[in-house]
Amino acid sequence: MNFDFSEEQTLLKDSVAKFIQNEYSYEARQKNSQSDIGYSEQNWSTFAELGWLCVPFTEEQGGIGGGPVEMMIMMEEFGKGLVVEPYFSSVVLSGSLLAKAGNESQQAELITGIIDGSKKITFAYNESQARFDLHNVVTKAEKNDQGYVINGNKSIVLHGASADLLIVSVRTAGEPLDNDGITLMLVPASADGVSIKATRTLDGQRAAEVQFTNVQVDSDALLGEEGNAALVIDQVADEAMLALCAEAVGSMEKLYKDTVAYTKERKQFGVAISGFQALQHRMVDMFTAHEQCKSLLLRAVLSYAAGDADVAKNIAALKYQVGVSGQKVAHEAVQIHGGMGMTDEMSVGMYLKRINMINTLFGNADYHLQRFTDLSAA
Amino acid sequence: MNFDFSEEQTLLKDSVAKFIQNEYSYEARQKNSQSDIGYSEQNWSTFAELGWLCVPFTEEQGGIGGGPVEMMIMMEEFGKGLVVEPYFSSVVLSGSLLAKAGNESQQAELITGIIDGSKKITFAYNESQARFDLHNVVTKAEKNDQGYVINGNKSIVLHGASADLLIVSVRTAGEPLDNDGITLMLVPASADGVSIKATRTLDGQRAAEVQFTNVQVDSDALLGEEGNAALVIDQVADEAMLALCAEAVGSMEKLYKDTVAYTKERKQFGVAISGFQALQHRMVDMFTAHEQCKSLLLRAVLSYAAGDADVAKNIAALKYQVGVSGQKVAHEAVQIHGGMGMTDEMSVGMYLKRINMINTLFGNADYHLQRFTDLSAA
Amino acid sequence: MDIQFTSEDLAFQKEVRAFFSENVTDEIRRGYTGGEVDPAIMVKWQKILHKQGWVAPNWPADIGGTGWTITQKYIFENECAESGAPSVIPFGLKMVAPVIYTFGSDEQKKRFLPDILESNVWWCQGYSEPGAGSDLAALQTKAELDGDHYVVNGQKIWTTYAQDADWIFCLVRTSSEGKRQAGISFLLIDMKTPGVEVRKIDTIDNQHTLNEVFFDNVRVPVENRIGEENKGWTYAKVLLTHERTAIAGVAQSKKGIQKLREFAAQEKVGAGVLADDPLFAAKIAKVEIDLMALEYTELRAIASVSAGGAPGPESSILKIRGTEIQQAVSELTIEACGHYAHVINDGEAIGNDMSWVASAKYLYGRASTIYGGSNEVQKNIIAKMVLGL
Amino acid sequence: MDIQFTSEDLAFQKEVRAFFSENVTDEIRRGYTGGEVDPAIMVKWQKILHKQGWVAPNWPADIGGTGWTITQKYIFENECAESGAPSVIPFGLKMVAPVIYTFGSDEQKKRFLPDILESNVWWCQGYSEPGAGSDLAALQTKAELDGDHYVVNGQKIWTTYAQDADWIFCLVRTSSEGKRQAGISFLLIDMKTPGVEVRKIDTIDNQHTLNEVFFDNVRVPVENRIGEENKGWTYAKVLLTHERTAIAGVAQSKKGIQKLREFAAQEKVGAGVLADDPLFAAKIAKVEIDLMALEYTELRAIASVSAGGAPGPESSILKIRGTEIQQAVSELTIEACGHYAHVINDGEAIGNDMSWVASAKYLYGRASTIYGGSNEVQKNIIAKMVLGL
Repeated sequence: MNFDFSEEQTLLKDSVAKFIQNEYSYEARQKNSQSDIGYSEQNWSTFAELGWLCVPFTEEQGGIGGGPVEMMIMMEEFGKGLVVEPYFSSVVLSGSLLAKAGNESQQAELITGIIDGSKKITFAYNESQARFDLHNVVTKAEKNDQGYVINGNKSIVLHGASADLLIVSVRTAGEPLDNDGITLMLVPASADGVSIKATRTLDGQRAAEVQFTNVQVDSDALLGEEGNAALVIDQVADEAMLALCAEAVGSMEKLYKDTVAYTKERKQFGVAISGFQALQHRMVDMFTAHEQCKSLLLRAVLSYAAGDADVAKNIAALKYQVGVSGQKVAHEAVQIHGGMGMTDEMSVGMYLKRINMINTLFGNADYHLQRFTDLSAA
Repeated sequence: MNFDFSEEQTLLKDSVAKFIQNEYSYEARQKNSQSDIGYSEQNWSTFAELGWLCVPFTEEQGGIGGGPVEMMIMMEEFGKGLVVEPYFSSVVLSGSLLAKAGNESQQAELITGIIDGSKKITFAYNESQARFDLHNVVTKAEKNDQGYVINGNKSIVLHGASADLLIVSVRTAGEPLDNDGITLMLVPASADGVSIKATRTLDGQRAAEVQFTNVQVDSDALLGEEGNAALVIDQVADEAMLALCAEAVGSMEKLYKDTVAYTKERKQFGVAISGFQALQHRMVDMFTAHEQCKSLLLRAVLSYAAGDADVAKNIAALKYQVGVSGQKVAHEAVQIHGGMGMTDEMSVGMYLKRINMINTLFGNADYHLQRFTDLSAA
Repeated sequence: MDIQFTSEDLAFQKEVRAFFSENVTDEIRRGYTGGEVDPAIMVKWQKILHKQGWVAPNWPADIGGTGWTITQKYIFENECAESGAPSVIPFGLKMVAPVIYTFGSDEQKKRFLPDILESNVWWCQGYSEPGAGSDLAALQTKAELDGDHYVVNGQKIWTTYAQDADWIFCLVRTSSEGKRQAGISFLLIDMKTPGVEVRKIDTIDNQHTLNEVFFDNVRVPVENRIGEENKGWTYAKVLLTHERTAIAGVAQSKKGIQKLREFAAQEKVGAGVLADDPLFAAKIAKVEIDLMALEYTELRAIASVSAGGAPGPESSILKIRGTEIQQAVSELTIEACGHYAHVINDGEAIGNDMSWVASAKYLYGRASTIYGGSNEVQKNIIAKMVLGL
Repeated sequence: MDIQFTSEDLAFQKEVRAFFSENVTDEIRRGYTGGEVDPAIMVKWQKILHKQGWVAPNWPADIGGTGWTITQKYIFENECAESGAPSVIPFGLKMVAPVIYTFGSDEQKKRFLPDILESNVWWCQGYSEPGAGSDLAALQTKAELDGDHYVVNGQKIWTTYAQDADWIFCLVRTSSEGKRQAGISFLLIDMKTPGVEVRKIDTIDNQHTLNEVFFDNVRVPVENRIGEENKGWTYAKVLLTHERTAIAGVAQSKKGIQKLREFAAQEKVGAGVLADDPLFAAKIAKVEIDLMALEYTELRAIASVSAGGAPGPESSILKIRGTEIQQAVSELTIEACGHYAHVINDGEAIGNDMSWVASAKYLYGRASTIYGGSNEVQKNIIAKMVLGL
């Protein structure tokens, strides 16, 4: 029984940590976040050069066969730096969908494009009426002679406006809440009838509302089997939650450490506020919350890696706790930073906003608490 | 708008407070609690002499027409002293049932008996399968020539073993959970077929399990209309909850004040522990919890007195909050008292146990939170 | 013990409700939605209130106040929140005016009060400094006498709405001898004076509310000093007390919960709505119960004051619980809004009215437990003053 | 990174499970149900474990330990809890024995260890004093040298199971010079010595667990001192560290949640059962998730130690979170039991097995956040040692 990283894993961790340390100051992050596309193309090239974009793919696909542990390592460091590059939407979401559902030629073209940084792909799964249910799909694809015609709307599509290609969940059969009848389609952002409205999110990232009006795609736009995408989507959602929670755990670590450091500097009533016992105990609670979330992260990641029977329960527990504890730690961090915590000069508020976004993506704390209860009763 | 007591109310408060202060030390309370019947007959006579047993009854009934404010005043002081005498079961519960449902001759005999201390009456409403639902009644009364025959069991009957007379909720029609078909019966404790098993409760009070085996009663055992007792029971339950919550609020006040006092005495690491900021903030939270519960108590009591439309919601809110905050304050009091809080030498643990009992009686916190939600949706 | 409204009170309530119903338009409501204000709308609204004679309920009746009983003031506040009308900007009407009419000279009263009453000038508050947050007495902005002027140098921070302000009332250090509190004076400074510079603070809510204000050899006539030199702390304390009792925001939180319930009743979750989710319903219920308690805690404090007494110990928790409840309501509201609470309202219509306001209120609201004496400082005060620790 | 059990571990788990399944009878389970113990049953059970060679897993293998890996110890603890078997009484086997075999003389080892291993003697711990709770070094029980004996005077408090103990290990003051910690010695005292008096402490759980122990001119042979005079604090610290890591009680809490779920699934509420109540189900889920986290926090600490390192900072939270979770489980359990959690089990069969144990555990469990260094003191330690505050 050990929780030690392998040599390769340690190298990966050091490589990402070093980049964040040296190249990813909060100021630089803010500048990139405020650029046109919302991140740095140069950083993205660096990610590709350093081999980070290929991590989760098999050697045949051109990757290094990294598993959930490698993903956790990277995302935790990204979380410390509040990375804005579209790693999550492009590599974690789209990469995993292609790896799981893509045929040989789709993988050859698109995964290669992800790995060398030339293709930007995102996953358009969310709809405004769906709240957190990934199977609540109303956007329709109807078969015709040339393939399919897509009509409908997707909402909060991460980095949707800078993507070349969208993987879209559509309904080819059944009713809105049915598990059966959901299909994945590859739709070029430039296709006729695709209208993309960019928006900024509070965490300094980007999303888009995408409208499909009689969008005609070929039959080979199909990713995986028609009507059977629900299972793939659920599997990818598991990986997505592990990645997002790892990111949040990284952010929580940064938050409690920054808060401890700030209290040692900040003076009130003539003394450093780190000396106030009430604040000390609250910072101990922040530390404890981080350690407990880190434990749930390790538990979920290792059980996913081992294919344990209780993996769904472990992930639900993690997503719930990261949602609740992440917000608590971030709120305390803002509070203890006082007025400075309200400013964009300090990064603490940005961590709060990112943690809130992570809580919401793929279902918030209550959603997963309910899932955990349902799984416990089953 | 004022929250001031009238002159009479102030006199009543001072009278009870003085008695608790002078005659009701924790040691005396414990001694009486451990006597055969679980309280002091002499105190009970004093209560009668001081006119406390007649407070809620009208002048015609021999009382002074006290309302919920007077009841709150008394119960709050009783809560400070952890009073074990059966005021709640005899005066609040049984007295109110008689006043609401009794005919002239029943009132003449029984209320007079309550007021002069000669009659001890309790209300047997609870059944083991019912949890907190007062309408979940399985104990049956079947009509026959001489009146009714009662069969069934009542559980956790407060001071059941020292009562002369039981007011029993029985089912004369309908199914176990129905609102209709519940009837109140007056059953002498000495009646054939009544078997009473006494038990002590953790809060130093008494309860009993009562078994009815073919208990024959006359038709004039009927209290109120046959089959229509649900409404009366609900009204009495409202008054019961107001009284219990007032008691708990009194206990909470005592708990936070005792804790503050204890920390000023208790030294650790060479200084009084009252100087530790983390403890100070937690005692402020205890103080706040008490003030907030006191506000809800006033709100509920005054809305009950005024017959407001939202009285049920106000009482549910009160019972919920007193349950949650009462436990929190009591837990903190034990914790801050340290090892001493674990002993029967200090009263703090007894307050904890009484507050737990109060939380459970007439439905616990979650039960009333759910009720509050249902009432809000309605 | 009596909390029923008298028939006079009920008649007053009816009158107030009618006034709000007639005058509070959607435009007026947009004057303040949770963070930034629209100064033009606010001025318009305050002038409407002034015309009605209701813009300054707390002022003495002979100089523009209403002479209302404390119950009437309570009714007014509640109806105001219920109507969705913005509260008046407090810096002039509620903060500097009481100091001026209580401690100012007759000349100062004549010069400043009418413009405040008519909303002709916009005030801001210069108390906090970078090194003096909750520990206000640590302030270091200096005012040195030079003839009949003070020369002011230093910096203020967290100055709300300074970007629109004509005047600022400041605490400045006029002496460094003795107790820190004893060397502070209360100055009124024209923002147009040379050497005054306002810089926006970029805040986490992406709105422009807070500022830094810099003073570089700013010359302020001695006649702009309120009361005696070095006694400013005494005057400010009166004002601070006022700030701390007005901060519970019960009526606003009530409105917030009402809106939240309405939203949850139509926000779809699968085949049902969010309001039916037992866990979410329980969370709303809990905060509503907290607020029901606080409402009566406030009434108890009001009643004590109304009876001519000092507010009881219960009043000390108004700020702590009030701000905690405001934050809890805002947290539930962004939770209700789901993904759309995390979208910036940049003109593209993604999200909805509820979600934009929700996130602005949520983020700006994090400050409510920090400003006006942080909740930690409030607890220290209660521990000492109420519990005797 | 590998948390899968090896095939050896799995074989070991099977063996242990078989042993418990065969030997843990209902009678054994009654040895400890949450507070009071039944000494006769505990001795019987510990002798069964000893016969198997498993009564002292932590001892060095050559003097009676098992030589298990840390993973095996973890498996053993889990299976023990799963079976419902009581944990061994720690005072002899887990607390004084490590001090004796680490710091005692050969003669002391020979004299005391075999009886501990065979559960022939019952030990208790004499650390706390009325004036020295979490501040242990403030202890004042005096031991003065008189020839070849110490004369001990003073009082110990919170002494668990002293009423059944044959021996007590004590910290006593042998010097009042220098640092408080430097004048303390570690003495073993026969409870039958004249002048030793045990008085029951009446505790809120109505059980007899805790005692005061008085020493009135008790003569203790010098050879009963462990190690050097005035160095007792050093020895005790080793023991305290042990006490603090064993305190998380993950396996016990797991069992508690399992029983709670079973009870809730059959406790009637109207036409349904308590387990279906969404609010109650959510509360169980929350504490279970907390425990799932703590289980891995413990595994992380175990793995660090197993790899020969010191436990990481995560180990410091085991006691705090472990006891908080134990209390949360006990609170939910009495909530589940409804009225019956408040009835004293005085032989009259009112209530049920679940409710009697529930209330005893709940009330006795309030102490878990107080003893062994209160959770407040634990937080002070983390603030200082881990966060550097």
